[in-house]
Amino acid sequence: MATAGKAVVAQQQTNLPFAYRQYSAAELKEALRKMYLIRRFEEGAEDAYMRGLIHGTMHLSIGQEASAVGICMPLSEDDQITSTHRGHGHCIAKGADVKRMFAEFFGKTTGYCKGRGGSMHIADVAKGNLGANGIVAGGIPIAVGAALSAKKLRTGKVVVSFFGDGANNEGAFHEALNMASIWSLPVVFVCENNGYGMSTSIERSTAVRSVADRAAAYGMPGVVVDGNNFSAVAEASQAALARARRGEGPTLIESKTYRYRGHSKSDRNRYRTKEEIEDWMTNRDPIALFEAELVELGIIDQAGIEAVREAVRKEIVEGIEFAKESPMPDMADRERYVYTEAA
Amino acid sequence: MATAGKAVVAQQQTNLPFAYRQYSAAELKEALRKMYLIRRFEEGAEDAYMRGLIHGTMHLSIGQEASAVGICMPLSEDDQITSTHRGHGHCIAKGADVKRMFAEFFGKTTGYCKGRGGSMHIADVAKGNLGANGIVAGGIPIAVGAALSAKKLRTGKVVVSFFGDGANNEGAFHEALNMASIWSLPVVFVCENNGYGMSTSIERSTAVRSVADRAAAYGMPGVVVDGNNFSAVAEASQAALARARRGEGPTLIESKTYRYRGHSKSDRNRYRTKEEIEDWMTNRDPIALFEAELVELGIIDQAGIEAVREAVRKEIVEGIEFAKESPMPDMADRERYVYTEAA
Amino acid sequence: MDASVRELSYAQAIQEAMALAMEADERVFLMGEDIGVYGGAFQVTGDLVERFGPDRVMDTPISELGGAGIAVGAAMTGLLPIFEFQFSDFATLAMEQIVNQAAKMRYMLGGEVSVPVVMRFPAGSGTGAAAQHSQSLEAWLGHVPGLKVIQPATPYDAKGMLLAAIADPDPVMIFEHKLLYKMKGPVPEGHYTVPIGKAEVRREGRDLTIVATSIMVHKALEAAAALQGEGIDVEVVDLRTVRPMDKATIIASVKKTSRLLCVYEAVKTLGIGAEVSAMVAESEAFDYLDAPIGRLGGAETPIPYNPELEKATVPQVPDILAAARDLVKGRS
Amino acid sequence: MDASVRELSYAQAIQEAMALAMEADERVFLMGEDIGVYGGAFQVTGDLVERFGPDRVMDTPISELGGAGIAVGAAMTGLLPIFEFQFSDFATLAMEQIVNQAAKMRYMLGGEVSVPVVMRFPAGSGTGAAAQHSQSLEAWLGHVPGLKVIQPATPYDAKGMLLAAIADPDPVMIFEHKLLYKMKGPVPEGHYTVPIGKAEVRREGRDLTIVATSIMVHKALEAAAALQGEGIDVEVVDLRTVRPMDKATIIASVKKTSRLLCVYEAVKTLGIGAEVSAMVAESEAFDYLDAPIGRLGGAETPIPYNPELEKATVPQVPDILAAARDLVKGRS
Ligand SMILES: Cc1ncc(C[n+]2csc(CCOP(=O)(O)OP(=O)(O)O)c2C)c(N)n1
Ligand SMILES: Cc1ncc(C[n+]2csc(CCOP(=O)(O)OP(=O)(O)O)c2C)c(N)n1
Ligand SMILES: [Mg+2]
Ligand SMILES: [Mg+2]
Repeated sequence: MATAGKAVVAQQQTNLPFAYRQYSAAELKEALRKMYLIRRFEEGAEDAYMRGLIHGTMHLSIGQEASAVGICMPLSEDDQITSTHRGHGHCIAKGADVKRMFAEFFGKTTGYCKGRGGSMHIADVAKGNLGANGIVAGGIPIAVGAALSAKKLRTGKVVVSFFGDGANNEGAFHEALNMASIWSLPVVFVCENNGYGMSTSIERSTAVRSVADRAAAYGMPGVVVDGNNFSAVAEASQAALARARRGEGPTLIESKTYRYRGHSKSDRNRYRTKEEIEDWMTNRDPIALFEAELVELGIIDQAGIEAVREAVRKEIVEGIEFAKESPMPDMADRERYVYTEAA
Repeated sequence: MATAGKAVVAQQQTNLPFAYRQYSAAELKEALRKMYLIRRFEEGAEDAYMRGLIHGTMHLSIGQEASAVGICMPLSEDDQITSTHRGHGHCIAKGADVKRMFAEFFGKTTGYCKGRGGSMHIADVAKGNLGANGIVAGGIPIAVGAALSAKKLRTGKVVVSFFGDGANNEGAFHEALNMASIWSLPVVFVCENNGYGMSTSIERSTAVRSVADRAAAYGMPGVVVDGNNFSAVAEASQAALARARRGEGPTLIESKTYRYRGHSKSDRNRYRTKEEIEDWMTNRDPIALFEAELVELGIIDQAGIEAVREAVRKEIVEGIEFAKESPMPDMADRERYVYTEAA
Repeated sequence: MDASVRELSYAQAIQEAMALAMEADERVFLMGEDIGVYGGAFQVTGDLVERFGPDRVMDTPISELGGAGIAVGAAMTGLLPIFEFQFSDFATLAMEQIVNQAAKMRYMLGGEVSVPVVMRFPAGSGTGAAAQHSQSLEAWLGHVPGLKVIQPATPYDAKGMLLAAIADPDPVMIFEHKLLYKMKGPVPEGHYTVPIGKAEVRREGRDLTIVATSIMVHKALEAAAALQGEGIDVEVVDLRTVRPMDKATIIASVKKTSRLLCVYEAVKTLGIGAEVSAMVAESEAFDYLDAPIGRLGGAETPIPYNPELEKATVPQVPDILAAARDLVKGRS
Repeated sequence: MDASVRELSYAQAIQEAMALAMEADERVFLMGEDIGVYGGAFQVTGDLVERFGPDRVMDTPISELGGAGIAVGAAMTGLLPIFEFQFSDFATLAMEQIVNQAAKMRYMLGGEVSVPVVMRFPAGSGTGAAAQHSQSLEAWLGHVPGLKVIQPATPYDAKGMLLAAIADPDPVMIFEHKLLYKMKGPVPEGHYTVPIGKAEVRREGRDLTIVATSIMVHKALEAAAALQGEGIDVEVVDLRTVRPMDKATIIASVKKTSRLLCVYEAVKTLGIGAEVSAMVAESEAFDYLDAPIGRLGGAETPIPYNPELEKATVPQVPDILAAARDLVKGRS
């Protein structure tokens, strides 16, 4: 997405939330489209999984779309991200093609990882997504390493490291944030706090109230943001990016959000109440909230929304079709990609 | 050492520093003796090393004696500690016999580890020292585990985990402090900040000014104390122990101190100035400071000091003699102690 | 159902062992990620938290290194922790505590402490969870003196070996193949132990010894049944313990059959089969060998996501058949 | 001194390789603990920080997992990091990043990235540093597809293989025995490479092949010289690369000599010798064997502090002599 669009909305109204001052109507509609695309993609993947077309496991980020899209909104295509086991949203937000994502989930050679990685390793290196990661907090040091490259090679890139609240108790989090800070690296740490690491609530796992409170231990700003509010997320991201680009070092953003689905496909949902889930779904849905704002501000109307939904529906259908029809890996290629082939 | 001695000094003067209100003259003299014992022990070990009687490497804590003795002062014999590669002082402060320490350094069967461990693994389990550790921060989770035992088995023990400033950037530090806090375990974390992790100053390694600043990230009190001031250290230790015994959980004490010698036997001392070392040795020596206070308060006189020094000298000579004359391990015992022998 | 032939799944057998030990001894407790109300990623702890409470079925934060270290410290000071890694792959984060601390503590301290910790490692491929959730790393720990390393292959052994592990004064590492969790088999009620360090001859035969580990024991037995029809009489030895290895049982079997095939899921190079083969090749059984020592291990690649590729990455029954025929037929 | 026969220590050879690579390519840089002004715990980086500055000779905090991960991330995005573990034992803290990330990243991402990181592991016993500072863990990494693992035994190879490692697009792990650092040997000036994956016959012989690794190559050569006097003609193969192993050279040697002894310092069980032995026992060379395959590895204990015990824990020249005589004399 563009770093700074023409702020058409802002020309009329200056008291508006950040996103409406910062982005053009087209950009905002594109953001809505991406949020829908993420949700429908995951619903499609879930459906395919239920029907046995996709195997393994998967972690859905339904309910967290504003966080992924908001954070990526101010990123340039050159900027990079590292993602997590719950990484479909990040991947789409960073510009991936759902065709190749579905193809990956179907284990096909046309997938982003040629069928070797699956959901937990979905990546789109060309668009700057260095990959989801099956290891909680595993991507955090890698993001810092990418930021070290950006600094040393003077590419101007900023790297965003996504991780969950559960990850903040891993040693890798601690070590990586400390080093990013002492070396003033251009990296933004984004903790998507959905309240639970699998079944363990943040209250039971973490000795501080807010993950952002830990930023002080690394001498960096810690920012808490409503992760279901697209504009708020984008604003925090923009500020952290700007700081990183000025060479002032990292920021820790805590994006408070919620996942609607179970942790993965094996979750009996015993650790939280139906009421809690209902409440988030009914009153704080990130897409509904964003859509309502867009309508209220006259940026989109019902027909426009329908058009977005329809376009997304079509993209999903085509994506699944593409995946189904793509070829399976050749068994003769079993040993490929382990080492770099001689040029 | 006794948890609370009869506070004879305090009977006269109530504005005195903690130690003089809290401990009897005999206890205070014993503390001085231990500080001397640590210093002379390490000088003796250094000398033996230079003369080829001890091999391997060693890490001397000369200059840090008030920290070890002050922290252990309010501990009961049942309380436990975990220690570090720079662990001679902790071992002596917790009550070890220098005979068996020297014997260990000489690789003899009479040593605390029967010659298997050496300086880096010196321990005295009977006195509650669960061992030095060759892995920076390696002992921290172990201390938390011991505290878990204390809590579950209701032994009333408190566990002190010693570590250096360098250790505070290890993931193990982060994970262990978080868990100790969420489970309110009876453990005291003591960071002996001597300004350097090997050659790397705390400023170059750590994104906060004070290690104690990180306590907030674990929801526990963080206390900075002058590690060369015996009374100040003992006071902080006492408060943290009391908190732990009340079931309120851990404390992080940062004891600011300095090591006079190089990091280990291979140090060229290129990362700090002669002036800095001189300054600490001349103006902030923990033994000199403590001794001066004791004299000023009339707790000890020159003859008394000489008597302490002489007793320590003798103990060291005897310790080295004991070590020299002790037997080497039997080669037939090579495979012992790997697994627990059937009873 | 008759109690003596009662069938339990492998996961249930493990759960029962833990429950029995916790009932019998207050010092036994469980630590791990999501082992409480979630019941464990593979439902091995199941409802134990309801029976024993959250103090004895302790959910940890996602902190493998610290968690393992806490278990080590607790074991050194009077408790008997059973620590679950959610996937054995995550033990890569805790190798320091396992290898530098748990394994060596007693030795470094000249015998002054023991470290009676049990660690459980759900391992192996076959679940479509790709490269970071499917490894078999038992060979690493098998290389480490001070540890005991076991790989029970049946529900019966899972329960009995876990009870032996809990009673053991030293650190015991249990590798549990995830695909075995649902496998059922007879499991007696009550307390019994299966000794650590003893292999088990699962099937007697004269023509070829197959030493297999974990899930491969079942594949080997399947292959052996098929080979019987071809006139090849296979002896299947279930290794059960990686460290200390039961050399005597393997050597005796090879002396009888004169042929050896090792089958294991882990990456072939430097996997368990390397040690079994080398142990035989340096032993008195060498003189009895009538054929090269065969090895079937995993491919020299990470575990792929695609299910077909995934299957092709670890030995399957047809691979065993082919390897066995090769060893037996190629020779007199 | 003639430049062509110039002698350098092993540590100097490594330092020279790093300096050459840093001069030739801006993307090459060093990361590690105390590698800057301290010069490294073993003085391998020495004064490089003065030549290249602290941005290219980066002291890290004591954070092995994070540091290794940063090196991996940097390697994925255009840099060529050389990461030093202060002692290989501390790599136990970083196995996650080495094994789950560096080794598998290219594969998991279907070939879309490479991870050209080099990691250096000072390893081995003999310095009196006891159990947590003396391990030899190369077998662990040799078990991991996606990594290349080397163990140069001479200053010449140290420089040439390190330069090959830096040029290699994939992660290369270098195990350097600490007792070799001061050993001197001829090292040409300027750039040259020694290929990864090729063993080297250090001494030709007819009666027995000794495959040795790292410091054991020198002990094996010493033993071979002594055995010559007894009429035993030993061929010494320096393995040099653990993964991928040079099977062809070993098999050819065993076919020639008909006897094999593997000598390595790591714990015997599941060490490199297990793989070398098993690889030969399953190969065509099996038919050429006139004796069991001998193995000499480290004792099944942690490394002790006491110097006499320490020596007794790893193979020494007399052990090699005895094992060699046994293999040769006991047979026709
Ligand atoms: C190192 C490691 N430990 C444990 C797991 C198993 N696991 C996968 S996701 C997860 C929960 C992660 O929680 P969080 O970081 O909050 O992310 P969320 O799933 O909520 O998005 C766990 C325990 C893992 N993949 N890696
Ligand atoms: C995990 C680990 N990394 C590195 C080392 C090497 N090392 C030993 S002591 C030390 C410095 C420790 O500094 P600090 O914690 O401040 O303790 P100090 O030596 O100052 O007492 C280092 C880097 C080690 N022993 N363990
Ligand atoms: Mg979460
Ligand atoms: Mg220090």
